[in-house]
Amino acid sequence: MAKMAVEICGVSFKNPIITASGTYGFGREFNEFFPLERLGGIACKAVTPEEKLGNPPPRVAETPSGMLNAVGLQNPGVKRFIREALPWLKKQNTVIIANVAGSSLEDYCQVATALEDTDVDFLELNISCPNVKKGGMQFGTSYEGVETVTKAVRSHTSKPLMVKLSPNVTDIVDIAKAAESGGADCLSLINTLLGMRIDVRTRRPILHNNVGGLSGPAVFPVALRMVWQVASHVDLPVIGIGGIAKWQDAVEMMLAGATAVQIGTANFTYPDTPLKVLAGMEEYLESQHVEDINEIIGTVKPW
Amino acid sequence: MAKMAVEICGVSFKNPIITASGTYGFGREFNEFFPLERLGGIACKAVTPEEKLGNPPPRVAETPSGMLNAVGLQNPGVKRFIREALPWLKKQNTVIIANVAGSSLEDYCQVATALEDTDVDFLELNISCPNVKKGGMQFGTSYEGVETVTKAVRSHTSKPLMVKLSPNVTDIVDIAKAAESGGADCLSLINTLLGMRIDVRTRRPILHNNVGGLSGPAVFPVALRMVWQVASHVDLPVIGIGGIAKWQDAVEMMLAGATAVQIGTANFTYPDTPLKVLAGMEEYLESQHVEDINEIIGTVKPW
Amino acid sequence: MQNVQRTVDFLVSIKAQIYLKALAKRMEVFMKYLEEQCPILSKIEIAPGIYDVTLKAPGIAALASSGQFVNVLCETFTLRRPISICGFDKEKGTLRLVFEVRGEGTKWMSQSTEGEKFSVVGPLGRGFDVKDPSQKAVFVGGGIGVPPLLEAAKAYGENATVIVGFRTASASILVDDFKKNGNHVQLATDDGSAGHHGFVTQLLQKHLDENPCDVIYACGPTPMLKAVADEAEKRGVFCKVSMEQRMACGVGACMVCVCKTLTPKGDDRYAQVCKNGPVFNAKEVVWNG
Amino acid sequence: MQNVQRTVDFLVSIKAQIYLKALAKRMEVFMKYLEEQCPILSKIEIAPGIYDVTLKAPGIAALASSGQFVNVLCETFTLRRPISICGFDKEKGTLRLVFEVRGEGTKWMSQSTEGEKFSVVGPLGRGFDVKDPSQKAVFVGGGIGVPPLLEAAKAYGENATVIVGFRTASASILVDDFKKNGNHVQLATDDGSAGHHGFVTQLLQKHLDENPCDVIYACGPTPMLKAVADEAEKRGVFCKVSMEQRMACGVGACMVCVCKTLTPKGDDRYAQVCKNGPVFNAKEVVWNG
Ligand SMILES: Cc1cc2nc3c(=O)[nH]c(=O)nc-3n(C[C@H](O)[C@H](O)[C@H](O)COP(=O)(O)OP(=O)(O)OC[C@H]3O[C@@H](n4cnc5c(N)ncnc54)[C@H](O)[C@@H]3O)c2cc1C
Ligand SMILES: Cc1cc2nc3c(=O)[nH]c(=O)nc-3n(C[C@H](O)[C@H](O)[C@H](O)COP(=O)(O)OP(=O)(O)OC[C@H]3O[C@@H](n4cnc5c(N)ncnc54)[C@H](O)[C@@H]3O)c2cc1C
Ligand SMILES: Cc1cc2nc3c(=O)[nH]c(=O)nc-3n(C[C@H](O)[C@H](O)[C@H](O)COP(=O)(O)O)c2cc1C
Ligand SMILES: Cc1cc2nc3c(=O)[nH]c(=O)nc-3n(C[C@H](O)[C@H](O)[C@H](O)COP(=O)(O)O)c2cc1C
Ligand code: FES
Ligand code: FES
Repeated sequence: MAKMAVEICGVSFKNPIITASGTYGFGREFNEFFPLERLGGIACKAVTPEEKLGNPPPRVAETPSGMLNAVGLQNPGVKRFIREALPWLKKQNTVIIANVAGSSLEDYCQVATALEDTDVDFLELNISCPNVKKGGMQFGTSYEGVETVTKAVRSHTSKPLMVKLSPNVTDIVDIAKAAESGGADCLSLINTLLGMRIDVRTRRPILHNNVGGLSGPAVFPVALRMVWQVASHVDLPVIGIGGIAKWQDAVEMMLAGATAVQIGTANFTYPDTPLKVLAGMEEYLESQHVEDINEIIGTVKPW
Repeated sequence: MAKMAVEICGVSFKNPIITASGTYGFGREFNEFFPLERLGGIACKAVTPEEKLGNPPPRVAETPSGMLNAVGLQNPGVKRFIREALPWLKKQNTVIIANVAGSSLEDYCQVATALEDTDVDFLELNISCPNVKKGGMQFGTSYEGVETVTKAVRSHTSKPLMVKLSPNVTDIVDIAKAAESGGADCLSLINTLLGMRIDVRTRRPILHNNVGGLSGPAVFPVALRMVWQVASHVDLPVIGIGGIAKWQDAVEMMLAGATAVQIGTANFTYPDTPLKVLAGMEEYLESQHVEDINEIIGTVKPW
Repeated sequence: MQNVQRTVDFLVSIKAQIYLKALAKRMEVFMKYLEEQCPILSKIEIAPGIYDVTLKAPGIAALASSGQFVNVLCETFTLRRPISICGFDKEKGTLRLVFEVRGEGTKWMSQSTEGEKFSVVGPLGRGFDVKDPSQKAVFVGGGIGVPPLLEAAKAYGENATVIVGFRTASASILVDDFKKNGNHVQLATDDGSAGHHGFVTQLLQKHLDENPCDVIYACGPTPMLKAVADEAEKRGVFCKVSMEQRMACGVGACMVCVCKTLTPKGDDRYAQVCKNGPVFNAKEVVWNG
Repeated sequence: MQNVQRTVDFLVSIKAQIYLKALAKRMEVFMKYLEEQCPILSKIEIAPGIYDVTLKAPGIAALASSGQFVNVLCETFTLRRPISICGFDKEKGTLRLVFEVRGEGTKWMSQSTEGEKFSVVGPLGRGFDVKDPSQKAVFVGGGIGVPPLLEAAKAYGENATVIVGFRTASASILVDDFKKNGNHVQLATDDGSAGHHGFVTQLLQKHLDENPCDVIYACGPTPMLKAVADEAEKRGVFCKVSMEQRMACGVGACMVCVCKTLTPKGDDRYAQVCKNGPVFNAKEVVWNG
């Protein structure tokens, strides 16, 4: 069987399948379906310096081949994350990626600092959450914003730093370069596309936040395009996210240049999606006589 | 039955259903399914000053609830459009929207000039086609670009001018304001989102152009969000496009502020989609005791 | 007690033991949530647009308790549909769901046929958690909020008064099932076509005026729940309500399904309906949240 | 002639007239393309993964000619699947499609059952346009490219030699159907498990060396088509080929389905496979385009 391990910034993942931030909590619930240790890694729900209540419900709406969410960063705060979630997570034998969020530069730095001496393996900078009023999007959608926040967090952490990019931008390569210039070790993309749904009967947006983040298979082609563009133009490792639901999707992402992938929404449809994707990739590699998954990364042949 | 007629820039449409540019040719083929005169209007395939060959095939790929296309503006040129397509179209008793494209400012102005003394009712400026190397996207994704090309075309036409916006931008409202400042009479949005698919067996992008434009139900939530944002912040009439396949979608667009809608990809799934959408809207209005469709435009109640 | 007895019976049954062992082995460790492919054993339209479905779901049935729900996959939809567990038979390994066609997903479910399979995730959430069925209980249900009450009311037998309300007589469901439980059933319809002409809350007030009651369980539209909760509060009766919210993961990981509740300290918080609920202590719920 | 006769017979049949009138009235004017909801009359797996389906499609069958195709909606997919018309019976109002499971859409089609309906758009494209079936014709088909040839070969009866190639014996289809047409059938398989061990082009060369031929019709993988076209060109025989391309509208409106051809003046152009084709004069096709 093909070797499935990949290494990113010195951290080794037993396979390239990571569950995406915000869709997998801190791992405990989905661990009821299959043990987390089967995963390459888990990207935890975003944490902020203090507990956050989040947006009023409804926070979710279904869309064709996708969904909108507007959680608004509800989380217990970084301290409780360290105290209550991390010790358990540590025992699960998978790479732990903490997702760092906030509404100001200081927030981000504070979370990074709090995580410095913990068992977290990786920081993922969430500068692209579209569901909070301050921070979030603003940082994520301009060269200056991305560079500034990356630089600031960089100076507060010695852990490998992944910057998660927003797709709601004109030029994703430009934004990726800003993260690189700010000192990112690696990039993950995409976060959600901003979308909306209206209830025609009540004439109200379905989401209380009016707009929310689009995820799921619907966004896959956009995510794949962005991963390909960024991987072709920036020298950092890339983690592909967005709409992955089948092994083919994960393979496409890796052919486009991703070293690993994150799976989010598809966990809601089938909780065993990560295992099915992994098994499918293994079969694919076998059928293609590839002995190490690293051999396929970035090998798409553009016309 | 509710009144379905809408008026945009002094042109009256018997109903708000228009077929979207590039999906309906110059109307002849789909006229074999039902007469064009049932439509509020038809947005014709983009025309350029001279005939264009377009991109090599494959030009289409399916995606979850959507498709990618990379036609590359294949068209017979504006002169043949006027000679061969317009006389027939004129007889079909529907509003004729010409879709103007090119790869330079001069191209756009040349097409507008050529159409000045024709039976075309409306010009739709296609500054957002992602499938041509020059022009297209560049014009469509910066404030300066949009303002410049709108202004230039404005000075070459006395016909109502609709500017069609690209969704591949950080701030759609900013782009809409650029079109307004350039002299647009009305806005249509969205054009396609840039996407990609890879054949995992051949490791080649499915599209010969590598990337292409995403359309269909998958993009609806993004389109709706953008229509709502633009309609709420810009004083021009807006035509909603993107992923409309059911009457509910069209109603959502109008609640969000669109005066009319365009239907593209859904014509491929069911050629009678425009009629079904229209019938569904009529029933909806009846059930809501609304006597004139104009009464629902922009009446979404945000939280 | 009846419930506990049944569970014990089941656990000692050899068949179940073999099943659970095989399951545990397949899943490598013992799991609380399962995803099962469940053949449809029967499907009946018990009122216009309301379907009563029995599924073969031995794993989920074995773990189920009253007031919990399952998450049903509707083909081609990204999100599963939460449906309450109306009944379960741990020995037969079956699960009973009663659902109303509301939109595209439930329509798809209604078009399935016997022999086809639903992918079901469950059992999910915190149910009614019946403590002492020798107490006097009142169950209040409105419309499609009635099915989740059936299994809990069974535990109480004739100690339970069940007050159910529907739009109209033809939309009424499960009345005979409650009677079979031994429950005292009172019926209300909005149009007076059967039972009391009016709201369940009127019947509830009347009942509470005249009878002792230790606990109230309610499920139905939010305004009804609020009215029941107010009534319980006023009279100092313990009350549990089953809440609804749009969901995604169904297990407590994604935070989309919240409802505003009070912490023990009295602070607002957004609790997850799928994990902290769907059944909440009525006093915890912030009704205008 | 046979074909023309049949069409004429049909057009005078009262039933057909009534049907077409009703149709025309419903569509307000006479339409060339139809969207019909077509019940599946029969479905047979004629080789592993290859299905032979007969549909009730009176409107489309009435208008169909050999070499045209239809566009089949596969539930939940945005794009229809183009499938060639393998046969039609204008009197019975039926349409025969033979398709191979290649991906998700054709898999969905293969899982449908008798009585269910396909939404079919057609008839589409320019077919083989048989002019004089008293001429000597050779039909060359490879794999799933064989079905579109059947109806055209019927017109030629024993004036047609049909050379068909498959991967292996068990994958061979429609051989008996061609024989029933009265055609002379030659079979080739890649693995030699039936007929000639090798390519159809080898059989074609041999046949042309020994027999007169006025026209060649071919459908199959592009390398095969190119080889047949080269052979025809070399010998100065008129040749028509049926091309494939990914499609969207299927009617000629969206310009996605192109194949490079030469204009009469010799310039390159991208012709629409769905409207200008799928059958092209082999000389027009730019094979390396
Ligand atoms: C804990 C719980 C238990 C439930 N038990 C039952 C039951 O036993 N019987 C029954 O008929 N219904 C029950 N419901 C409601 C049922 O989930 C919805 O009617 C169903 O999801 C509607 O799906 P749809 O595709 O038909 O509607 P659509 O409106 O097409 O659905 C669109 C999206 O909105 C969600 N949605 C729509 N309405 C609701 C709702 N009321 N609650 C939650 N999500 C909704 C859907 O799940 C889907 O994601 C329950 C809901 C919850 C939260
Ligand atoms: C004019 C014409 C006639 C055809 N006639 C037949 C026939 O009689 N029998 C038969 O078995 N097949 C025929 N095909 C091929 C058939 O259309 C494809 O096998 C089918 O579209 C594959 O769909 P899928 O969903 O199974 O595959 P997927 O790969 O899942 O499809 C993904 C997308 O690619 C398109 N696609 C994939 N392969 C092809 C292809 N070879 N040609 C065109 N589009 C493709 C699909 O239509 C769909 O849009 C014909 C194709 C054309 C263009
Ligand atoms: C309910 C939900 C909550 C999310 N929360 C976060 C978050 O807290 N931090 C973050 O970086 N991304 C968050 N995301 C984005 C996902 O991590 C992922 O980038 C996106 O959903 C696209 O991947 P998918 O299509 O596989 O879901 C969230 C997504 C969903 C659906
Ligand atoms: C095959 C195809 C060709 C298109 N060509 C054009 C074009 O020439 N000019 C243009 O402005 N938009 C073009 N579009 C974009 C559509 O007009 C429309 O904006 C987009 O497809 C979103 O709408 P839909 O989801 O309803 O298809 C094209 C779209 C498709 C699918
Ligand atoms: S639905 Fe995900 S937390 Fe409740
Ligand atoms: S498929 Fe649209 S032009 Fe051929």
